[in-house]
Amino acid sequence: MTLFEITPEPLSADAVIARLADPANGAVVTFVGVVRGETDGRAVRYLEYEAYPEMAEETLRQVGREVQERWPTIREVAIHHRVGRLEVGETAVVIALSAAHRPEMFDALHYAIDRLKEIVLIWKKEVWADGIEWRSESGSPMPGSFPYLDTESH
Amino acid sequence: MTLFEITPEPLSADAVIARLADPANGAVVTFVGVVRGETDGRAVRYLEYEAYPEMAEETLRQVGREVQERWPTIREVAIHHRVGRLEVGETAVVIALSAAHRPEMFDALHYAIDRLKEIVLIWKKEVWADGIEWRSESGSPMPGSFPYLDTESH
Amino acid sequence: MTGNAEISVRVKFFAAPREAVGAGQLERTVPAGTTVEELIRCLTEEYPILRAYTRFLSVAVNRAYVGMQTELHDGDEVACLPPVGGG
Amino acid sequence: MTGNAEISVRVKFFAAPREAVGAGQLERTVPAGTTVEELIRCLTEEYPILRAYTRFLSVAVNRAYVGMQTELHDGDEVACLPPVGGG
Repeated sequence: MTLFEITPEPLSADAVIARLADPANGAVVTFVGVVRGETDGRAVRYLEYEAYPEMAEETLRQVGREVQERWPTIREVAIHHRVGRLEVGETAVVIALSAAHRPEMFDALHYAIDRLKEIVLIWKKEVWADGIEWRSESGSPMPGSFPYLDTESH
Repeated sequence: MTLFEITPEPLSADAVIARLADPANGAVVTFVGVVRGETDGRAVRYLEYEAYPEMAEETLRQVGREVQERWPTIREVAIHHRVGRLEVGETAVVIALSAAHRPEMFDALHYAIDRLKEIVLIWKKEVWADGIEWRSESGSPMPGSFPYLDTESH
Repeated sequence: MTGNAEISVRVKFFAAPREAVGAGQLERTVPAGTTVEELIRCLTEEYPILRAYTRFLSVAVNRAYVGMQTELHDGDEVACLPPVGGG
Repeated sequence: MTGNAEISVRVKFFAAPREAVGAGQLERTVPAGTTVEELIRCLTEEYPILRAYTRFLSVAVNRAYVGMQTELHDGDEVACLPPVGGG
Protein backbone atom coordinates (compact mmCIF):
# COMPACT_ATOMS: atom_id res chain seq x y z
CA MET A 1 0.00 0.00 0.00
CA THR A 2 2.05 2.91 -1.30
CA LEU A 3 0.49 6.24 -0.47
CA PHE A 4 3.08 8.26 -2.40
CA GLU A 5 4.15 7.05 -5.78
CA ILE A 6 5.81 8.16 -9.02
CA THR A 7 4.82 5.75 -11.76
CA PRO A 8 4.85 5.41 -15.55
CA GLU A 9 1.53 3.52 -15.39
CA PRO A 10 -1.91 5.10 -16.03
CA LEU A 11 -3.50 6.52 -12.88
CA SER A 12 -6.90 5.72 -11.38
CA ALA A 13 -8.69 7.90 -8.84
CA ASP A 14 -10.44 4.78 -7.51
CA ALA A 15 -7.09 3.04 -6.99
CA VAL A 16 -5.65 6.00 -5.09
CA ILE A 17 -8.80 6.29 -2.96
CA ALA A 18 -8.54 2.57 -2.22
CA ARG A 19 -5.12 3.18 -0.63
CA LEU A 20 -6.94 5.20 2.01
CA ALA A 21 -9.43 2.45 2.82
CA ASP A 22 -10.39 2.96 6.47
CA PRO A 23 -14.03 2.77 7.50
CA ALA A 24 -13.54 5.63 9.96
CA ASN A 25 -12.90 7.98 7.06
CA GLY A 26 -16.28 9.13 5.85
CA ALA A 27 -15.17 11.68 3.31
CA VAL A 28 -12.54 11.69 0.60
CA VAL A 29 -11.65 14.60 -1.64
CA THR A 30 -9.49 14.18 -4.69
CA PHE A 31 -7.75 16.41 -7.16
CA VAL A 32 -7.21 14.90 -10.59
CA GLY A 33 -4.92 16.73 -12.97
CA VAL A 34 -5.63 15.97 -16.62
CA VAL A 35 -3.49 16.85 -19.64
CA ARG A 36 -5.22 19.76 -21.31
CA GLY A 37 -5.55 20.15 -25.05
CA GLU A 38 -4.19 23.66 -25.05
CA THR A 39 -1.89 25.96 -23.09
CA ASP A 40 -1.96 29.70 -23.59
CA GLY A 41 -4.00 29.19 -26.72
CA ARG A 42 -1.59 26.76 -28.37
CA ALA A 43 -2.64 23.20 -29.19
CA VAL A 44 -0.81 20.59 -27.10
CA ARG A 45 0.10 17.35 -28.87
CA TYR A 46 1.31 15.53 -25.77
CA LEU A 47 3.31 16.04 -22.57
CA GLU A 48 6.40 14.39 -21.21
CA TYR A 49 6.87 14.27 -17.46
CA GLU A 50 10.28 13.52 -16.01
CA ALA A 51 11.06 12.99 -12.32
CA TYR A 52 13.96 12.56 -9.94
CA PRO A 53 12.03 9.66 -8.51
CA GLU A 54 13.82 9.07 -5.21
CA MET A 55 13.64 12.74 -4.24
CA ALA A 56 10.23 13.27 -5.84
CA GLU A 57 8.57 10.55 -3.75
CA GLU A 58 10.12 12.06 -0.64
CA THR A 59 8.76 15.51 -1.56
CA LEU A 60 5.33 13.94 -2.16
CA ARG A 61 5.56 12.59 1.40
CA GLN A 62 6.58 16.05 2.54
CA VAL A 63 3.44 17.54 0.96
CA GLY A 64 1.43 14.94 2.88
CA ARG A 65 3.17 15.78 6.16
CA GLU A 66 2.63 19.50 5.63
CA VAL A 67 -1.08 18.97 4.98
CA GLN A 68 -1.49 16.93 8.15
CA GLU A 69 0.49 19.43 10.24
CA ARG A 70 -1.70 22.30 9.06
CA TRP A 71 -5.01 20.39 9.17
CA PRO A 72 -4.76 17.74 11.89
CA THR A 73 -8.26 16.44 11.08
CA ILE A 74 -6.97 15.07 7.75
CA ARG A 75 -6.56 11.36 8.42
CA GLU A 76 -4.66 10.20 5.37
CA VAL A 77 -3.00 11.61 2.29
CA ALA A 78 -2.12 9.74 -0.91
CA ILE A 79 -0.50 11.25 -4.00
CA HIS A 80 0.32 9.43 -7.23
CA HIS A 81 2.06 11.23 -10.08
CA ARG A 82 2.57 9.71 -13.50
CA VAL A 83 5.73 10.20 -15.59
CA GLY A 84 6.62 9.55 -19.22
CA ARG A 85 4.62 10.50 -22.29
CA LEU A 86 1.00 11.50 -21.57
CA GLU A 87 -1.60 12.17 -24.22
CA VAL A 88 -4.25 14.90 -24.00
CA GLY A 89 -7.01 13.74 -21.62
CA GLU A 90 -4.77 11.41 -19.62
CA THR A 91 -4.34 11.85 -15.88
CA ALA A 92 -1.01 13.22 -14.66
CA VAL A 93 -1.67 13.40 -10.93
CA VAL A 94 -4.18 12.20 -8.34
CA ILE A 95 -4.22 13.59 -4.81
CA ALA A 96 -6.63 12.06 -2.28
CA LEU A 97 -7.29 13.20 1.28
CA SER A 98 -9.55 11.53 3.79
CA ALA A 99 -11.18 12.75 6.96
CA ALA A 100 -14.07 11.74 9.17
CA HIS A 101 -15.78 15.07 8.49
CA ARG A 102 -15.78 17.61 5.75
CA PRO A 103 -15.16 21.17 6.88
CA GLU A 104 -11.42 21.57 6.30
CA MET A 105 -10.79 19.10 3.50
CA PHE A 106 -11.29 21.53 0.65
CA ASP A 107 -8.68 24.01 1.85
CA ALA A 108 -6.31 21.11 2.55
CA LEU A 109 -6.76 19.75 -0.98
CA HIS A 110 -6.15 23.17 -2.49
CA TYR A 111 -2.96 23.49 -0.45
CA ALA A 112 -1.78 20.01 -1.48
CA ILE A 113 -1.95 20.62 -5.22
CA ASP A 114 -0.39 24.08 -4.96
CA ARG A 115 2.45 22.72 -2.84
CA LEU A 116 2.99 19.74 -5.15
CA LYS A 117 3.50 22.10 -8.05
CA GLU A 118 5.99 24.11 -5.99
CA ILE A 119 8.28 21.51 -4.49
CA VAL A 120 7.94 18.07 -6.07
CA LEU A 121 10.89 17.10 -8.29
CA ILE A 122 8.97 16.58 -11.51
CA TRP A 123 9.40 18.43 -14.80
CA LYS A 124 7.01 18.80 -17.68
CA LYS A 125 7.78 19.19 -21.37
CA GLU A 126 4.95 20.49 -23.50
CA VAL A 127 4.97 19.33 -27.09
CA TRP A 128 2.87 21.54 -29.32
CA ALA A 129 2.14 21.26 -33.00
CA ASP A 130 4.85 23.88 -33.60
CA GLY A 131 7.43 23.49 -30.85
CA ILE A 132 8.36 22.27 -27.40
CA GLU A 133 8.95 23.83 -24.00
CA TRP A 134 9.94 22.65 -20.56
CA ARG A 135 7.46 24.36 -18.28
CA SER A 136 7.57 25.15 -14.62
CA GLU A 137 4.43 26.15 -12.75
CA SER A 138 5.63 29.62 -11.94
CA GLY A 139 8.55 30.20 -14.26
CA SER A 140 10.24 31.66 -11.19
CA PRO A 141 12.89 30.14 -8.93
CA MET A 142 11.89 27.20 -6.78
CA PRO A 143 10.52 28.49 -3.46
CA GLY A 144 12.40 27.40 -0.40
CA SER A 145 15.61 26.47 -2.16
CA PHE A 146 18.94 28.25 -1.95
CA PRO A 147 19.78 31.09 -4.38
CA TYR A 148 20.16 29.84 -7.89
CA LEU A 149 23.59 29.25 -9.29
CA ASP A 150 24.82 31.92 -11.62
CA THR A 151 28.17 31.01 -13.07
CA GLU A 152 28.27 34.17 -15.13
CA SER A 153 28.33 36.46 -12.11
CA HIS A 154 31.37 34.75 -10.55
CA MET B 1 -23.51 10.15 -20.67
CA THR B 2 -25.58 10.90 -17.57
CA LEU B 3 -24.02 13.62 -15.46
CA PHE B 4 -26.63 13.33 -12.69
CA GLU B 5 -27.69 9.92 -11.58
CA ILE B 6 -29.37 8.03 -8.71
CA THR B 7 -28.37 4.39 -8.94
CA PRO B 8 -28.41 1.18 -6.90
CA GLU B 9 -25.08 0.14 -8.48
CA PRO B 10 -21.66 0.59 -6.84
CA LEU B 11 -20.06 3.95 -7.64
CA SER B 12 -16.66 4.65 -9.18
CA ALA B 13 -14.87 7.99 -9.02
CA ASP B 14 -13.13 7.13 -12.29
CA ALA B 15 -16.47 6.47 -13.98
CA VAL B 16 -17.91 9.80 -12.81
CA ILE B 17 -14.77 11.65 -13.89
CA ALA B 18 -15.02 9.95 -17.29
CA ARG B 19 -18.42 11.59 -17.79
CA LEU B 20 -16.61 14.92 -17.81
CA ALA B 21 -14.12 13.89 -20.45
CA ASP B 22 -13.16 17.07 -22.29
CA PRO B 23 -9.55 17.78 -23.12
CA ALA B 24 -10.02 21.46 -22.32
CA ASN B 25 -10.67 20.60 -18.69
CA GLY B 26 -7.29 20.33 -17.06
CA ALA B 27 -8.38 19.90 -13.47
CA VAL B 28 -11.03 17.77 -11.81
CA VAL B 29 -11.89 17.79 -8.13
CA THR B 30 -14.07 15.13 -6.59
CA PHE B 31 -15.81 14.54 -3.32
CA VAL B 32 -16.36 10.90 -2.42
CA GLY B 33 -18.68 10.15 0.50
CA VAL B 34 -17.93 6.79 2.11
CA VAL B 35 -20.10 4.95 4.66
CA ARG B 36 -18.37 5.41 8.00
CA GLY B 37 -18.06 2.70 10.60
CA GLU B 38 -19.42 4.84 13.38
CA THR B 39 -21.75 7.78 13.97
CA ASP B 40 -21.68 9.70 17.23
CA GLY B 41 -19.61 6.92 18.77
CA ARG B 42 -22.03 4.12 17.82
CA ALA B 43 -20.96 1.30 15.51
CA VAL B 44 -22.79 1.35 12.18
CA ARG B 45 -23.70 -2.05 10.70
CA TYR B 46 -24.92 -0.71 7.37
CA LEU B 47 -26.90 2.14 5.81
CA GLU B 48 -30.00 2.21 3.67
CA TYR B 49 -30.45 5.11 1.27
CA GLU B 50 -33.85 5.80 -0.23
CA ALA B 51 -34.64 8.40 -2.91
CA TYR B 52 -37.53 10.02 -4.71
CA PRO B 53 -35.58 9.37 -7.89
CA GLU B 54 -37.37 11.61 -10.38
CA MET B 55 -37.19 14.62 -8.05
CA ALA B 56 -33.79 13.69 -6.65
CA GLU B 57 -32.13 13.67 -10.07
CA GLU B 58 -33.67 17.06 -10.78
CA THR B 59 -32.31 18.43 -7.48
CA LEU B 60 -28.88 17.00 -8.36
CA ARG B 61 -29.11 18.98 -11.60
CA GLN B 62 -30.13 22.01 -9.55
CA VAL B 63 -26.99 21.67 -7.42
CA GLY B 64 -24.96 21.60 -10.63
CA ARG B 65 -26.71 24.69 -11.98
CA GLU B 66 -26.17 26.57 -8.71
CA VAL B 67 -22.47 25.72 -8.74
CA GLN B 68 -22.05 26.97 -12.30
CA GLU B 69 -24.02 30.15 -11.60
CA ARG B 70 -21.83 30.97 -8.58
CA TRP B 71 -18.52 29.89 -10.17
CA PRO B 72 -18.77 30.44 -13.94
CA THR B 73 -15.28 28.98 -14.47
CA ILE B 74 -16.57 25.52 -13.53
CA ARG B 75 -16.97 23.77 -16.86
CA GLU B 76 -18.89 20.66 -15.92
CA VAL B 77 -20.55 19.08 -12.90
CA ALA B 78 -21.43 15.40 -12.42
CA ILE B 79 -23.05 13.89 -9.35
CA HIS B 80 -23.87 10.23 -8.80
CA HIS B 81 -25.63 9.06 -5.63
CA ARG B 82 -26.14 5.43 -4.75
CA VAL B 83 -29.30 4.10 -3.10
CA GLY B 84 -30.20 0.83 -1.37
CA ARG B 85 -28.20 -1.02 1.25
CA LEU B 86 -24.60 0.16 1.62
CA GLU B 87 -22.00 -1.53 3.78
CA VAL B 88 -19.35 0.29 5.79
CA GLY B 89 -16.58 1.47 3.43
CA GLU B 90 -18.82 1.63 0.35
CA THR B 91 -19.23 4.86 -1.60
CA ALA B 92 -22.55 6.67 -1.25
CA VAL B 93 -21.89 9.73 -3.39
CA VAL B 94 -19.39 11.04 -5.93
CA ILE B 95 -19.33 14.68 -6.99
CA ALA B 96 -16.93 15.73 -9.74
CA LEU B 97 -16.26 19.25 -11.01
CA SER B 98 -14.00 20.20 -13.88
CA ALA B 99 -12.37 23.45 -14.87
CA ALA B 100 -9.50 24.58 -17.04
CA HIS B 101 -7.79 26.10 -14.00
CA ARG B 102 -7.81 25.49 -10.28
CA PRO B 103 -8.40 28.56 -8.17
CA GLU B 104 -12.13 28.34 -7.48
CA MET B 105 -12.75 24.62 -7.72
CA PHE B 106 -12.26 23.85 -4.06
CA ASP B 107 -14.88 26.30 -2.83
CA ALA B 108 -17.23 25.09 -5.54
CA LEU B 109 -16.79 21.47 -4.47
CA HIS B 110 -17.41 22.38 -0.83
CA TYR B 111 -20.59 24.18 -1.84
CA ALA B 112 -21.78 21.25 -3.96
CA ILE B 113 -21.60 18.66 -1.19
CA ASP B 114 -23.18 20.99 1.39
CA ARG B 115 -26.01 21.83 -0.98
CA LEU B 116 -26.54 18.19 -1.94
CA LYS B 117 -27.07 17.34 1.70
CA GLU B 118 -29.55 20.20 2.03
CA ILE B 119 -31.83 19.80 -0.94
CA VAL B 120 -31.51 16.44 -2.70
CA LEU B 121 -34.46 14.10 -2.12
CA ILE B 122 -32.55 11.23 -0.55
CA TRP B 123 -32.98 9.75 2.92
CA LYS B 124 -30.59 7.70 5.00
CA LYS B 125 -31.39 5.02 7.55
CA GLU B 126 -28.56 4.13 9.90
CA VAL B 127 -28.59 0.58 11.17
CA TRP B 128 -26.49 0.19 14.31
CA ALA B 129 -25.75 -2.90 16.31
CA ASP B 130 -28.48 -1.76 18.73
CA GLY B 131 -31.06 0.18 16.74
CA ILE B 132 -31.97 2.15 13.65
CA GLU B 133 -32.56 5.79 12.82
CA TRP B 134 -33.53 7.80 9.77
CA ARG B 135 -31.06 10.66 9.74
CA SER B 136 -31.17 14.04 8.13
CA GLU B 137 -28.02 16.11 7.81
CA SER B 138 -29.26 18.90 10.05
CA GLY B 139 -32.22 17.43 11.88
CA SER B 140 -33.86 20.75 11.07
CA PRO B 141 -36.47 21.62 8.46
CA MET B 142 -35.45 21.51 4.85
CA PRO B 143 -34.09 24.92 3.82
CA GLY B 144 -35.98 26.63 1.10
CA SER B 145 -39.17 24.66 1.46
CA PHE B 146 -42.50 25.96 2.68
CA PRO B 147 -43.39 25.81 6.42
CA TYR B 148 -43.77 22.29 7.59
CA LEU B 149 -47.21 20.80 8.00
CA ASP B 150 -48.44 20.60 11.55
CA THR B 151 -51.80 18.91 11.74
CA GLU B 152 -51.87 19.20 15.50
CA SER B 153 -51.91 22.98 15.47
CA HIS B 154 -54.94 23.16 13.15
CA MET C 1 -65.04 22.59 -2.02
CA THR C 2 -67.39 22.04 -4.89
CA GLY C 3 -69.41 19.09 -3.56
CA ASN C 4 -70.07 15.97 -5.57
CA ALA C 5 -67.11 15.86 -8.04
CA GLU C 6 -64.31 13.56 -6.93
CA ILE C 7 -60.65 13.34 -7.86
CA SER C 8 -58.08 10.58 -7.53
CA VAL C 9 -54.57 11.33 -6.22
CA ARG C 10 -51.46 9.25 -5.67
CA VAL C 11 -49.69 9.82 -2.33
CA LYS C 12 -46.02 8.88 -1.93
CA PHE C 13 -44.18 8.31 1.35
CA PHE C 14 -40.46 7.97 1.97
CA ALA C 15 -38.11 6.97 4.78
CA ALA C 16 -39.59 6.95 8.33
CA PRO C 17 -43.17 7.93 7.41
CA ARG C 18 -43.15 5.29 4.65
CA GLU C 19 -42.27 2.68 7.22
CA ALA C 20 -44.88 4.07 9.65
CA VAL C 21 -47.63 3.94 7.03
CA GLY C 22 -46.38 0.59 5.77
CA ALA C 23 -46.58 1.65 2.12
CA GLY C 24 -44.58 3.80 -0.27
CA GLN C 25 -47.63 4.76 -2.27
CA LEU C 26 -51.39 5.07 -1.67
CA GLU C 27 -54.23 5.93 -4.05
CA ARG C 28 -56.98 8.08 -2.52
CA THR C 29 -60.22 9.49 -3.86
CA VAL C 30 -61.09 12.88 -2.38
CA PRO C 31 -63.58 15.67 -3.19
CA ALA C 32 -62.52 18.08 -5.91
CA GLY C 33 -60.96 21.18 -4.37
CA THR C 34 -59.34 19.30 -1.50
CA THR C 35 -56.16 21.05 -0.36
CA VAL C 36 -52.83 19.49 0.57
CA GLU C 37 -53.54 20.28 4.21
CA GLU C 38 -56.94 18.57 4.09
CA LEU C 39 -55.50 15.49 2.41
CA ILE C 40 -52.77 15.18 5.03
CA ARG C 41 -55.35 15.59 7.83
CA CYS C 42 -57.46 12.77 6.34
CA LEU C 43 -54.40 10.53 6.08
CA THR C 44 -53.45 11.32 9.67
CA GLU C 45 -56.91 10.20 10.85
CA GLU C 46 -56.48 7.00 8.86
CA TYR C 47 -52.87 6.47 10.08
CA PRO C 48 -52.58 8.11 13.53
CA ILE C 49 -48.88 7.22 13.62
CA LEU C 50 -48.34 9.78 10.84
CA ARG C 51 -49.03 12.49 13.44
CA ALA C 52 -45.44 12.03 14.71
CA TYR C 53 -44.09 13.03 11.31
CA THR C 54 -46.42 15.64 9.85
CA ARG C 55 -44.69 18.60 11.45
CA PHE C 56 -41.48 17.58 9.70
CA LEU C 57 -42.97 16.99 6.26
CA SER C 58 -42.72 19.12 3.16
CA VAL C 59 -45.05 18.33 0.29
CA ALA C 60 -44.44 18.27 -3.44
CA VAL C 61 -47.24 17.96 -6.00
CA ASN C 62 -46.17 16.62 -9.36
CA ARG C 63 -42.54 16.97 -8.27
CA ALA C 64 -42.66 20.62 -7.28
CA TYR C 65 -42.78 21.92 -3.71
CA VAL C 66 -46.17 23.45 -2.87
CA GLY C 67 -47.84 25.28 0.02
CA MET C 68 -50.39 23.70 2.34
CA GLN C 69 -53.35 25.51 0.76
CA THR C 70 -52.66 24.22 -2.73
CA GLU C 71 -55.74 22.60 -4.27
CA LEU C 72 -55.33 19.12 -5.66
CA HIS C 73 -56.39 17.95 -9.09
CA ASP C 74 -57.26 14.60 -10.57
CA GLY C 75 -54.16 12.50 -11.18
CA ASP C 76 -51.86 14.56 -8.96
CA GLU C 77 -48.79 12.88 -7.43
CA VAL C 78 -48.52 14.11 -3.84
CA ALA C 79 -45.15 13.38 -2.22
CA CYS C 80 -44.74 13.63 1.57
CA LEU C 81 -41.07 14.55 2.04
CA PRO C 82 -39.27 14.25 5.38
CA PRO C 83 -36.00 16.18 5.92
CA VAL C 84 -33.41 14.86 3.49
CA GLY C 85 -30.25 12.99 4.43
CA GLY C 86 -28.20 12.32 1.33
CA GLY C 87 -24.44 12.42 1.04
CA MET D 1 41.35 22.46 -2.00
CA THR D 2 43.75 19.91 -0.69
CA GLY D 3 45.70 19.15 -3.84
CA ASN D 4 46.43 15.62 -4.94
CA ALA D 5 43.54 13.60 -3.42
CA GLU D 6 40.72 13.05 -5.90
CA ILE D 7 37.07 12.15 -5.49
CA SER D 8 34.51 10.74 -7.87
CA VAL D 9 31.02 12.20 -8.05
CA ARG D 10 27.90 11.36 -10.03
CA VAL D 11 26.13 14.36 -11.62
CA LYS D 12 22.47 14.10 -12.60
CA PHE D 13 20.61 16.33 -15.04
CA PHE D 14 16.88 16.61 -15.67
CA ALA D 15 14.52 18.20 -18.18
CA ALA D 16 15.95 20.99 -20.38
CA PRO D 17 19.56 20.88 -19.05
CA ARG D 18 19.54 17.08 -19.42
CA GLU D 19 18.65 17.51 -23.08
CA ALA D 20 21.24 20.28 -23.48
CA VAL D 21 24.02 18.14 -22.01
CA GLY D 22 22.74 15.09 -23.84
CA ALA D 23 22.98 12.84 -20.81
CA GLY D 24 20.99 12.27 -17.63
CA GLN D 25 24.06 11.29 -15.65
CA LEU D 26 27.82 11.97 -15.79
CA GLU D 27 30.68 10.61 -13.66
CA ARG D 28 33.39 13.16 -12.92
CA THR D 29 36.63 12.98 -10.98
CA VAL D 30 37.49 16.23 -9.19
CA PRO D 31 39.99 17.31 -6.52
CA ALA D 32 38.91 16.60 -2.93
CA GLY D 33 37.37 19.72 -1.43
CA THR D 34 35.74 20.83 -4.67
CA THR D 35 32.55 22.80 -3.97
CA VAL D 36 29.23 22.58 -5.76
CA GLU D 37 29.90 25.93 -7.36
CA GLU D 38 33.31 24.81 -8.65
CA LEU D 39 31.89 21.60 -10.06
CA ILE D 40 29.17 23.46 -11.91
CA ARG D 41 31.72 25.94 -13.29
CA CYS D 42 33.83 23.03 -14.62
CA LEU D 43 30.78 21.46 -16.23
CA THR D 44 29.82 24.77 -17.81
CA GLU D 45 33.24 25.01 -19.39
CA GLU D 46 32.83 21.49 -20.72
CA TYR D 47 29.23 22.13 -21.88
CA PRO D 48 28.91 25.85 -22.70
CA ILE D 49 25.22 25.35 -23.45
CA LEU D 50 24.70 24.74 -19.71
CA ARG D 51 25.34 28.46 -19.16
CA ALA D 52 21.78 29.18 -20.30
CA TYR D 53 20.45 27.08 -17.43
CA THR D 54 22.79 27.53 -14.49
CA ARG D 55 21.06 30.61 -13.11
CA PHE D 56 17.84 28.57 -12.83
CA LEU D 57 19.36 25.51 -11.19
CA SER D 58 19.13 24.37 -7.59
CA VAL D 59 21.47 21.61 -6.47
CA ALA D 60 20.87 18.62 -4.23
CA VAL D 61 23.67 16.43 -2.93
CA ASN D 62 22.65 12.94 -1.93
CA ARG D 63 19.00 14.00 -2.30
CA ALA D 64 19.09 17.04 -0.01
CA TYR D 65 19.22 20.64 -1.19
CA VAL D 66 22.59 22.25 -0.49
CA GLY D 67 24.24 25.65 -0.83
CA MET D 68 26.79 26.54 -3.49
CA GLN D 69 29.76 26.42 -1.11
CA THR D 70 29.07 22.86 0.02
CA GLU D 71 32.16 20.66 -0.34
CA LEU D 72 31.75 17.43 -2.24
CA HIS D 73 32.85 14.00 -1.06
CA ASP D 74 33.72 10.79 -2.83
CA GLY D 75 30.64 9.00 -4.09
CA ASP D 76 28.30 12.02 -3.81
CA GLU D 77 25.26 12.18 -6.07
CA VAL D 78 24.96 15.78 -7.29
CA ALA D 79 21.59 16.61 -8.87
CA CYS D 80 21.14 19.75 -10.97
CA LEU D 81 17.49 20.68 -10.52
CA PRO D 82 15.65 23.13 -12.78
CA PRO D 83 12.38 24.73 -11.57
CA VAL D 84 9.80 21.98 -11.13
CA GLY D 85 6.63 21.59 -13.17
CA GLY D 86 4.60 18.73 -11.77
CA GLY D 87 0.83 18.55 -11.51
